[in-house]
Amino acid sequence: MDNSINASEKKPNIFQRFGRGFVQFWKDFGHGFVNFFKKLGSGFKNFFVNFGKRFADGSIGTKLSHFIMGAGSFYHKQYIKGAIFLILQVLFILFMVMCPTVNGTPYGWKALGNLALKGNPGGYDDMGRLIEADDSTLFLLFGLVTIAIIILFIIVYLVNIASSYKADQDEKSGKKPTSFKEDWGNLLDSRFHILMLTPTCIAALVFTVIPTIFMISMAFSTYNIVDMNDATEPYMKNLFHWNGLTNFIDLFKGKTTLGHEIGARFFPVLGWTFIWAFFATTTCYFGGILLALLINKKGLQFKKVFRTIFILTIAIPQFISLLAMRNLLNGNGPVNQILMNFGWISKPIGFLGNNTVGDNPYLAKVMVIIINMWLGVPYTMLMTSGILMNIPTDLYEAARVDGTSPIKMLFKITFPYVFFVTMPYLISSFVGNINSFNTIFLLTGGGPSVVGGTYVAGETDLLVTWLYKLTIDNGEYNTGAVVGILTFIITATITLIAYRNSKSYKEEDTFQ
Amino acid sequence: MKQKKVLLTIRSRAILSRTLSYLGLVTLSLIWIIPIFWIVLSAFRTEVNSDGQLIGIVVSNYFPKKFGVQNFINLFQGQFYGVKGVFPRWILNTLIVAVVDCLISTFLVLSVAYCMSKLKFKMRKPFMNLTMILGLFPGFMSMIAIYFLLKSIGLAGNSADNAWLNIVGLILAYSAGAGMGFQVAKGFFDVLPSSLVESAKLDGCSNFKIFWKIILPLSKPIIIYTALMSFTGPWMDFIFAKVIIGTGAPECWTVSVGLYSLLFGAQSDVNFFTQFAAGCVCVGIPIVGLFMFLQKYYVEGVTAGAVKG
Amino acid sequence: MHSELTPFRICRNAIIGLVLSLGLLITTLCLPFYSYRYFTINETMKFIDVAKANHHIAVPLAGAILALVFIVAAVILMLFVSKNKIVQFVAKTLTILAAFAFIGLFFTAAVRLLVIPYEFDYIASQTLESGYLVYLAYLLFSGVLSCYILAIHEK
Amino acid sequence: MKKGSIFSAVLLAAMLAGGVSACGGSGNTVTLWVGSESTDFYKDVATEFAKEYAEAGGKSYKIKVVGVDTGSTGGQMTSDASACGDIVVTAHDNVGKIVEKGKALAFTDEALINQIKADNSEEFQSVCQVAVGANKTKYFFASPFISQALFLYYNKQYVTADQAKTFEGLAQAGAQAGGKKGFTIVGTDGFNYSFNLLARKASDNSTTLRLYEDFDVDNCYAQGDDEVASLQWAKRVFNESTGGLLPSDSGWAVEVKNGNALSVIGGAWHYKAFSAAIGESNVGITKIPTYTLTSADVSGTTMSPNTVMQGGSFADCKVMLINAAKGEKKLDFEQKLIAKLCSKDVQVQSFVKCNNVPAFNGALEALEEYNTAHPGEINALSLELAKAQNQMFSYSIPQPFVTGKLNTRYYQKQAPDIYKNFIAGTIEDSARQVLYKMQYIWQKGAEPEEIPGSLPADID
Repeated sequence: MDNSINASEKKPNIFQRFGRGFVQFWKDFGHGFVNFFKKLGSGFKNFFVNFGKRFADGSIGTKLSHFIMGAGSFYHKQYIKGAIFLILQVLFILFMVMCPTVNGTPYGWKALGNLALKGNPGGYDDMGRLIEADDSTLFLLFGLVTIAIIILFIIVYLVNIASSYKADQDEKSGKKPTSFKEDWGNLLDSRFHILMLTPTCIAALVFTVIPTIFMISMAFSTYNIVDMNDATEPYMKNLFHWNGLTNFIDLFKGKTTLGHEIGARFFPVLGWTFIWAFFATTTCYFGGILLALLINKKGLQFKKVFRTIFILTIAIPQFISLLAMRNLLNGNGPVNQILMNFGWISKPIGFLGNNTVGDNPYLAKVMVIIINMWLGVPYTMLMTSGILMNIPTDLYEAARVDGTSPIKMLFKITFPYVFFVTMPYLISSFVGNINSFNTIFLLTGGGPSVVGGTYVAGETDLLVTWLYKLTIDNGEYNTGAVVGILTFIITATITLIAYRNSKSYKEEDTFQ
Repeated sequence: MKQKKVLLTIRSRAILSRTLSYLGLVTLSLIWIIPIFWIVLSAFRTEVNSDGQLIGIVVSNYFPKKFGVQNFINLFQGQFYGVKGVFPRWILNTLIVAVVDCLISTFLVLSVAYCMSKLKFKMRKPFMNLTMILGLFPGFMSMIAIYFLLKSIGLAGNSADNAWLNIVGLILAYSAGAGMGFQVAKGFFDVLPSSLVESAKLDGCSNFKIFWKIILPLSKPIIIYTALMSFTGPWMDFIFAKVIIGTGAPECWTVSVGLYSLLFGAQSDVNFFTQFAAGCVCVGIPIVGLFMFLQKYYVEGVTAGAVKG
Repeated sequence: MHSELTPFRICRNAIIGLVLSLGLLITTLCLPFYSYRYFTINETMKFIDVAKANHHIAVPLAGAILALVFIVAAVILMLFVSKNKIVQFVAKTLTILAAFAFIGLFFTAAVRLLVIPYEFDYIASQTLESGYLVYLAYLLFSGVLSCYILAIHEK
Repeated sequence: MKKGSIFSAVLLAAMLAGGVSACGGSGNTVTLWVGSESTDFYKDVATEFAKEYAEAGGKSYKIKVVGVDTGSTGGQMTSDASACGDIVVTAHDNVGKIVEKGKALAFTDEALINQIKADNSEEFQSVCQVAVGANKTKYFFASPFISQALFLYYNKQYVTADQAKTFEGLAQAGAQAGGKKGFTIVGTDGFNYSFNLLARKASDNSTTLRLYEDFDVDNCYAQGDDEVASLQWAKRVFNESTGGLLPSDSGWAVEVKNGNALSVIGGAWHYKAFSAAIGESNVGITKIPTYTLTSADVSGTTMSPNTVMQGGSFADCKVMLINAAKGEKKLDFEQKLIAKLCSKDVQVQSFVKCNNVPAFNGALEALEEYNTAHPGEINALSLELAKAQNQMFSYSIPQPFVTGKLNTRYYQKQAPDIYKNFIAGTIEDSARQVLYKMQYIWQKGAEPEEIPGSLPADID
């Protein structure tokens, strides 16, 4: 990576660059979107074309394997591979037809029907006996799992056809089709990445993709425990159903159908999330650099001792140090007591806004940023001290020769170099701070509460901690999902804009 | 004479700036240590109120008047959430989760990172972008969905008699997500010269042999860094464990969930504060020890990771 | 250039500083330290009486004296055995420990000053005697001094 | 790397095996979820009963008792019943919500049903029944066994018995103790404000408040002049230096321990925490004090100044119900066990051993009779607690939130938060506007779009 910094050339200031980046981004986004669909279209087109071609000129085995999986492999005497394909097909058919049921909710084709969320509410008969009720969450979940299994099956189905087609080509060109042992062998060599990535992909599918889709779909449903408990018919308590975009519309209308002003709190919380992410990132970043410069000052001894002390705070689990801080600044904790003894204050200050109702929100916000510095600075310090070590010393020699003062050297050489190298980190830490849950949740629990009820966001609530309050504390899953989706859209656009603009993205490929 | 004076002023100015830096560094170190020191002090605080009962709440004097280990004894034998002597169970649970998760996650992270960094295949860029995008979603909703998923296969929300199933569920939930966090390890593998891979390929080793015999022995720092991160993960994590096993039987909680629920749970009691501090010390010391012991690798991992971001 | 700066010349300021902080320490011990209406009706107390009354006060002061011994030993080592690497290292470690001790104690002493009335669980009127102020001055001065001693060593 | 992984695999196997054996358990265990202060007592009674049940030819069951916070079991049962115990103790207002979710089983055992009818008052019987099925037949789903109401704990070091009779006395004690707050409350939710909301005229024990009378969602009225004056009193007192203290992050126990508040309005379940805070010897218990409305409090109302108001409360009972998510195999044993645990003599023993005040009719007389028969077994304080609670019953109503809808609209639709913010002074609405909003939320489940000019206004 070349790092010759020609400090003389007049650099456009940060806002112009960001503005140009923003416009550039949407232009790229537009034509990226267009050619994405163009590619998709052509992809489908030639998919079906060669599907037909394979069917046409494939051997009988390949033709058969379109219907009975593994037939192609049996045809080419790859018995084990054929058996595996066949077993998979049989299992898939059994799964779809027999609809195995768990906790009274079926998988298989019934699960696809249940996706319409029209279950029976259950209740009691006249003899006081319980009628089993359906559970919409399981309907939604099992429906998604069934869809995922169908997609996996289609992939295996295509692999089965491709492998028998390849076996045809091998036979045509005189080579013996690969035996099972060879297949297994080249899994370790040419197709090594498949072996290595499959466990992660399956784990990602089951534990990340399906749950994320589950969350997104909740935003279009009436899944809200407070309202379900408030339902007029007594037994509609377990069921929720689709209601399209009403949740989104209500949020922006400033009042949801339930009549409390969740919408009115969205933009203030969004604003504070940005202010928090900006200050948290910058204070930790520059604090870390200054601390690193201080520790790595030439001629200073015991560098390792000081560095270990600061690593101590990273080593302590966050919830311990944060709860310690919360109790230190507690209404009856040492700090307040000392101030009161000294007579500076008459009643305890709600430093973190959770002492009594009506605490000062600005103090809580400032304190949260300061305590976050206490947590974040050591990490950045560690990172920058690593980078400071490998700044080429000839730059400093050249500067010293023409007599630049140490401070000028700092701004002309050290800072630009460190910025350039840590740009990707800056972006990821900005996004990380938008989603930083622990600091706010453990310190202020959302800070001084705002007029309008417990599950409306408090003063220091971020989108993420508000999401926690909405979903886990109060069961408002649909409104929470809406907030979750909007948080995603915002963070995604920022990350993509910043990532594409940063030099490291452009050089990412060259570095390979 | 003037020349000597100039020399002296430069030297004395250097000494002055160094004195100030030392003063600044010592003060900053103390500021960073005071809250941690306060927790350790509270852990050993055994002041007694007029009735002879141990004061457990947040006391206002920074220095305790009486020291002792009574809090640790109460913590280990105490009955919390209806279960006697539950704290050692919490530590055992977290240890099991940490060890198993460390093994699985390290393998997953290293395998994915190696593929992303050294192997060429067409799905590489889309996979990288997909992981980045999935990482942007706030985690809660998927945590709730994971809880429902695990519950439907009986690995979450179990009552006390098969509480260990909840632990297996938590291990699955932790290690499943690990594979997506390959960026730091990829940063490290990128630095390894790809000429190594080419030369090994020339004399006929399979990719697997290259990975196992050549790359892994060379990447001891990143293995230790990843193992350290995934081992300390379950000790440090709080919110993920609270959602997945927080509703199950107290016997199957991890230490972080247990300690949090001492102060803020349904049966929390303000008198538990000093026992909470004792618990923090029990959790904190092994992890800090581990960090200090593996500090060299941790620093290397952080710097390598940051460069690639 | 280095030859002119003999170890003695380097440590000259340090030695003057040591003498000063020793003086401060002795004045702290002799001057009246606290004044408590509670203990002795309307009389001030020497440090020794306070230490007997509440042994918690003795601990920080013992630390302060020990730290002073550390930096004195460090300076002596630097003066007379300035060639030997290991001895230099020992001297430097003693100095940094002293620095931490002094500044740490300064923080807590300042805090303790405010909490003391509460410490004895009653609301006494605490009038501050000169002894305590000198104690704080001694701690701060010695802290800066130990940083200075560290600084005069170039790596 | 190889040697390390084998070793850790062996280590893991050993630990998992250890984990498994530690909490293995057979199928037919019955898990009891009871209040954490009375786990040992109920474990002994239940195990002994299980032995009798087995000897009498029934299946042998193992009993497991888990200590829980019975205030939060209602929420757990509605959100995740399969993670709860077989028999669960909860407050009576959660019964409707749990039954509507299909998580409780109806009682079919005649002996149990007759015992509930014979032992309990009309109100307690009505809150334990829910009408189910097409033609709304009523079934018992819960059996009451502990009665609860709010009363006053005070710190005898600073407050005399007379001062504890009135809020003005508490304020006087606060002043004497150097500007300390007279009283504090445990929480800022709808339950802990009931002492002010449900207050009645001391002279004729009358109130204009109607809260879901005969469980009808529209039969509410909160805008009477006595309520307005009472609310204005509360706002004044909570902002006086020796008046009421709003709960803080460190919790009421720390405030009481540090002497910042000299008394607390709480229930029997706070007994242990209060005596731990100030020492058992200093604990005083009495009914909730009265307060006198000043001319400032009654301004804007037809109430005459110096009217004396008696602090009110909810008169609730803790009930046992059977968790439907655990299936119906153990139904017979579970019903007989509940009949045993809720029988009169077990309720009395539960009071003697764990301070749980019994719920059956004429409980106080039975306790006094037991006290004279076995002097010294019941400690004086517990008896005072039972007396104070019994007195409060004459000024209280049982929580009327017996269906999911009423329960949600009273607690979870922000009425309590408007009340809290009014008292803390963070909103500018007047007392009448606050009461209009609360009544609107009770009936409609949402805040009113706008507030009519002239109040009180009825809500269609």
